[in-house]
Amino acid sequence: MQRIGVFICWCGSNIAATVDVERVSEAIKSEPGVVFSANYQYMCSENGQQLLRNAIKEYHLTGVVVGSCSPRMHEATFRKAAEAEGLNPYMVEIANIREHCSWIHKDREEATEKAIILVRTAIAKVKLNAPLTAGESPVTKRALVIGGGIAGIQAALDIAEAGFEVDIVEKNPTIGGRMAQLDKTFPTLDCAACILTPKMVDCAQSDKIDILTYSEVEDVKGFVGNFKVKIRRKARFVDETKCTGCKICMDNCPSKKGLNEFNMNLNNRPAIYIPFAQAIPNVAVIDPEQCLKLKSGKCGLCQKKCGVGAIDYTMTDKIIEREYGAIVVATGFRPINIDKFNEYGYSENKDVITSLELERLMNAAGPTNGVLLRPSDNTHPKVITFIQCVGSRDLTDCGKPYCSKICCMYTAKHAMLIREKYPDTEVHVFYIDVRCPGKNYDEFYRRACEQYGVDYIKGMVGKVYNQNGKLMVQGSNLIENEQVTIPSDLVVLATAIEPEPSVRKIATLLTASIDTNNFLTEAHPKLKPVESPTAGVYLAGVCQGPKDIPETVSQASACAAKVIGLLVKDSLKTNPCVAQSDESMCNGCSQCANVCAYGAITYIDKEFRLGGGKTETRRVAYVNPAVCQGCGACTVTCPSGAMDLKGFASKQIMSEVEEICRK
Amino acid sequence: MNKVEELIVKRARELLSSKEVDKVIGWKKGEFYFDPSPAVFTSEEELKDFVYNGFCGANLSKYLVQELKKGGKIAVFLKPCDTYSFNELVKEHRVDKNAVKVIAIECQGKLDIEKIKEKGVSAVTETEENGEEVIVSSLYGSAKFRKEEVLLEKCLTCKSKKFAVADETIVVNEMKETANDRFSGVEELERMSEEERFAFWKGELSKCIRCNACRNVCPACTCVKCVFDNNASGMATKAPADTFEEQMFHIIRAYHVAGRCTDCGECSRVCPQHIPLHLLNRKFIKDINRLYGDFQAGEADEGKNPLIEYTEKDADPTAAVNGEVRHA
Amino acid sequence: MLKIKVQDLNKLFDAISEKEPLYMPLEKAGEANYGLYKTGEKTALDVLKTVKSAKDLFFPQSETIVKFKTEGKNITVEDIREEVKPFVLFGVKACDFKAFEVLDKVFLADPVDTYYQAKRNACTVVTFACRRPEESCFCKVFGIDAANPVGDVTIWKDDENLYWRENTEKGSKLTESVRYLFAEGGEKDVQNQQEETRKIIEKLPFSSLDLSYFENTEMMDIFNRPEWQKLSEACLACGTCTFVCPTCQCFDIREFKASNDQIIRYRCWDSCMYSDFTQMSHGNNRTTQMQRYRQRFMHKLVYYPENNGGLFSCVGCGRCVNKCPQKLNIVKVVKTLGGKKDD
Amino acid sequence: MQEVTEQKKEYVPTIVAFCCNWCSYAGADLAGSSRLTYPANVKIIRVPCSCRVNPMFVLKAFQRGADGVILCGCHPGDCHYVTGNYYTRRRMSLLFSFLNYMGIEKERTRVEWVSAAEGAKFSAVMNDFAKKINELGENKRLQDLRVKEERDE
Repeated sequence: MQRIGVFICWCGSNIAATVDVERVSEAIKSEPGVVFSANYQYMCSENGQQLLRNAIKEYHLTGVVVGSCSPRMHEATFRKAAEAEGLNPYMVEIANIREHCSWIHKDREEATEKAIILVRTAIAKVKLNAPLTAGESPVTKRALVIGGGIAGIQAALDIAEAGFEVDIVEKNPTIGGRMAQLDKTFPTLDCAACILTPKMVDCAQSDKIDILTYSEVEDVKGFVGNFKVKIRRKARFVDETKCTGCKICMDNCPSKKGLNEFNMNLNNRPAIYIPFAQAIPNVAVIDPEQCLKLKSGKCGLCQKKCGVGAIDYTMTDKIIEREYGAIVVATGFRPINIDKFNEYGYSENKDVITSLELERLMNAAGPTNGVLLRPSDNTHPKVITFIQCVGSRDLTDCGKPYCSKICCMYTAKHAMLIREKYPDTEVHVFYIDVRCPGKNYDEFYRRACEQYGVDYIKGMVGKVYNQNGKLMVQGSNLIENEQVTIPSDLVVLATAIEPEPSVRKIATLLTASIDTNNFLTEAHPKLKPVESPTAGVYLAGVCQGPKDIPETVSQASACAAKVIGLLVKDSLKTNPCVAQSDESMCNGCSQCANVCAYGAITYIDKEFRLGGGKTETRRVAYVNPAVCQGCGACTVTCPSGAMDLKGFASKQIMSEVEEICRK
Repeated sequence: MNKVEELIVKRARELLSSKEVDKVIGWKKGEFYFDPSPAVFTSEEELKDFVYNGFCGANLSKYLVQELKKGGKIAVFLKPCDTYSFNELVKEHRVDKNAVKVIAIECQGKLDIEKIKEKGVSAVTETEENGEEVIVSSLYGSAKFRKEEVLLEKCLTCKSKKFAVADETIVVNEMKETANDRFSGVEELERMSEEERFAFWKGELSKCIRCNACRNVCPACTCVKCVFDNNASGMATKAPADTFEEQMFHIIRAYHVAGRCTDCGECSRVCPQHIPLHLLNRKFIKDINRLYGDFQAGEADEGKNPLIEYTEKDADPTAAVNGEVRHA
Repeated sequence: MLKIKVQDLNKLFDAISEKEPLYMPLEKAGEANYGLYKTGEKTALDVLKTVKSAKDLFFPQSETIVKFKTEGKNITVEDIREEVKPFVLFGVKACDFKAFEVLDKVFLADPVDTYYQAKRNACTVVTFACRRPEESCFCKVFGIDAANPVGDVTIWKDDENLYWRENTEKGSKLTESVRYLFAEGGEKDVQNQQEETRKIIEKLPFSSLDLSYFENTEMMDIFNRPEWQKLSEACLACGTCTFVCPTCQCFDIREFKASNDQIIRYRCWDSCMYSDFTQMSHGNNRTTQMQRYRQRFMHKLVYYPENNGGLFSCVGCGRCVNKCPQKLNIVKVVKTLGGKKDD
Repeated sequence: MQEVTEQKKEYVPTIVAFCCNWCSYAGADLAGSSRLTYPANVKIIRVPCSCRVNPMFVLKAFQRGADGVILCGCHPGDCHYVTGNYYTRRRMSLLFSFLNYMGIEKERTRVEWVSAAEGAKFSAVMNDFAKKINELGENKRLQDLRVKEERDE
């Protein structure tokens, strides 16, 4: 006979104000199987947990139901408390009478009735609970970092620092990411390259870090502690181990009309190239779409000129397979496509540029060697107008509903730098709001306004059009309540950022969830901001949400801490709520394996006794409990009901249904 | 003896005498002309009772499951529609195709003795098929029917005369595909109002005696233990104690074979109360075709059925139920 | 003897059903089965064989026997038996009527099954003589005269009239209540019909079925006959034969949780063809379909007669002959085993 | 007329909502913490994924007297278990279409995708569903009369 204890939490007044907790615990007392029923102000408090523990001891409880807040909040708390008293933690069920009851219903009578039903439902379930024990699985002591931007670099360095091996997989020919493209960084105005490139070099020099550039994750199998990852090493056509980065090939390449992606396509590069001077690895790569030899078989100049024989036109993509215990996703971002924003005339006017393009135009290593010249005629712009929130906080189909977070600050930075370098330049900024929370951020913005005389205009821009060679920026000034038109030489759009699109594929491979804006979802928005819901997968940088460099670096280091915490363990406890096949009923039809997203189900031939001394060998399903994630897809596919899910067994759910429908 | 039967028996004899197979699954003559039963033949002597006539409607594929367990190589005679069931059984690892020789045989549609009896002809002694006509001889003389009048439901709306699998074939006369639309019955119901449909099914299902013939004859129902027999399933029922149980049994039965049902029509053939069970299975088939593209279970002996498959662009349930969407 | 024009039959049914519930063959969704007659209902008196037999009326497919109610932690047993009001069962064929005798020996033997008994006692049975038996019929083999069944009232029907003969006190009471609808006469017509029917019966292919093997052979010899294996190999293990059979009387007792504090214990037909039929806590003593198949026919032809003075528990209605999905049936068993008697 | 409305008021339909742990259950939690109300006759059963919901659970609910059954899962493409809700989508499309074919009112069954961030949507969906079920009233076509009898006693 089951001995169930029921504990109703007041949650201060959160529950007790709407639900008559006394009545609930009184009503529950007469339920068959219930031997103890009480209510308490805060069940999650030390005293509340002690109440629970005492009752387990005193009443020899075999099952516990706590009527409280969502199980997503405190299920683990109460399970732990029960475990401490020797009760199997999976004999504890939560009735959610706060989020699903007291907080949404106003009528006390109605809410109390519902609370009673919800608690009874949990009792019905717990009666069918079985004690579950977690299994163990070993941990591969190596981490994978996907993305070689500042987030990936920082995470890799921190993990390596702790003594674990780590691989960085970067799809571009060099690590460095977006930060490498930046000129200066806010709010200190130090040069991005100066602070980034030493970290890149550290990566290259670390004996724990293996940098796999020009590579992409192709397939991920396995689970926390035991990932098996296939990585595609794209054909570079240059032997990484031989190339010295001397650039002779680049000088000799006849096909020089390639768009220079690193410079935001503002100038050209040869078909064989090194993206930028400080690239890591400092190794050339051939663009197969552009290379004459690869396209037509005629040329081969670079091979002839290469002193070390690094060029190999026959190179093909290679797939390598490695094992990891943890994965950090740091796939970064890109500016959104703004072709659709006709009002700003980006595609018609060369002198309407994005902020990232401006970064390149101001960078000493950029297309103009750091001299600010406008693209149309290479002259100094005298009037520059910045437009904020282009595509951010935009509810139309063209833009993004979220705030890109970094634009206010980088625009202030741009404005300040221009005013500093070219004091004769007039700088206007159209903004909706200026958002500068952060250490020294608001001060930075105020300096732009007050010290550097940047003209901030609160209002939106309706139109940018070309009139006699001038870009007319027509907008509203909400403070003066007037329409203004500013004839400008250069217009800079603070373009929204979005997750690098390749993240979708990676999310699918990792079974990590993604939100409607393609940002990866963290396991908990507040309490687990760097974990993905998939165990062993962590998130760093903009792939999880818009953020600036300091935040990205913090998150990357947090990821590293999590990864290190995981990799120091020799084995992991596995989730015991996994599928299990009742072999006596299994037909071996293979339908379950077909729907398993984790490849957790295999088949074995098993001998069964039929009675009368006869036996029969049947093919039956076997679920690997370390691989199974417990979704239950297989349980519904199984026609005979042989497949069931521990912790969410069919009988338990049906029992819940029965109880809920009890009127 | 008809020509096809002659060839079949001859082939069975060869296979058994040459020991190429250990047993042959076919049909054995009954008390009358019209009641042959499925049977396993292990000797040439037994073959004297072998029969293949217009009343051999039974789908023999499912017998392979039990017979293969006993060991040995088996030759089985399968009509076109039965070959699809065979493939599904192979796909679900219920049958090892290497242990089976599939001899695909001609079928011009099988006859329904009850329909013939309803026409007032009893004591049938022989039937002869002549194109679109069937001549039924009985102790009381002979009668001529249009084939359509006396065919089994499943043959009236035969899905295909193609063999989905065949190690050998025995076909003497050309098999013509039927022009009848097998989904017209479903469509007719779909056109009704919810109330009318409910009344229709209530009338039909209230006849159910839960004899389980539909389930037990179904080649897709090969569970070691059916949920309805499993007291631990929470769904076990033995007799329709309530109209809900009739509904539930038939909903779950049809759902469990959805995507796997080849539309062999055996369920409707064997129902002692003549419940049009094929209309349940065909609704699933029709919806699957509409929502996920044409799919014929059993066309191949590998691949995924539509319920263990998906595309990112599948219709949402509300739109699917409202009939607003169609597979592109 | 009384008679009534066939066109006035609905008046008769209305008259009976006005006084007492009337159960008779009705056509629903194309099939004839016994059901409660209501005015305007489509009757199916002329159908030779209803799909289910008439046993449903005394031994329904599913029947609540007791209820349990829990209150808090207490449980009470609720006896739901009520007095069964008199009712009329109309149109029962000779074979089905004979089947009542088979069932009575099971259900009315000590300890009496009160659920069955109550319904049996409350019922006035109107039997209906067969006019055109068909090839699957073999009631003659069991000594049944299809042309002259008994019951409380016997009726015959031809194209013009329905003829009515009361046999018992219950029958007289029923006759009295509807007497005004009838005219006298018809003896001759009935006699002619009976003669003709009997002639047809003589000619039926199964009428000469020989059961002597089962009467004269040692039980274990029959049990051990190797033919059982072949006989049963096409059996699907469905329950069609048992559920259409007028004499099969096995049931299972199950429980249904109607609400959290209410449990219904009911019985429902069970079939010895089902794999869980003899499931016990230690396991199952019949593990193959051959064993289950053998059980059914051993019971009909050997065990039951052994316990009941030689009365076979088959009445030759031929429903299983018609309804078995794979055309297995008792006739094939009798012929296969009885045809080759062991020396 | 008065009588009819009064009768309707008396009958409180039972609505069972199966919510996946990762999105919809969390969405319901968010609705709660945002104090977005919906009728109390909507009661939630937590399942790890919408793909855990067996058609038998849906039928069980109707048997026990549910008047409406709704399944909520992550948006297609966002399933915590990658593909779970894709299977749900097919299964329930076919099942619900089939139930409707059997004459069960199509409004009694529904699938909605509610993310963890969509507390407002959860509340809106439940309000709407409860309203529709209220309009339909008691489910008379797919229920076990034995259960009903005991309940009505």
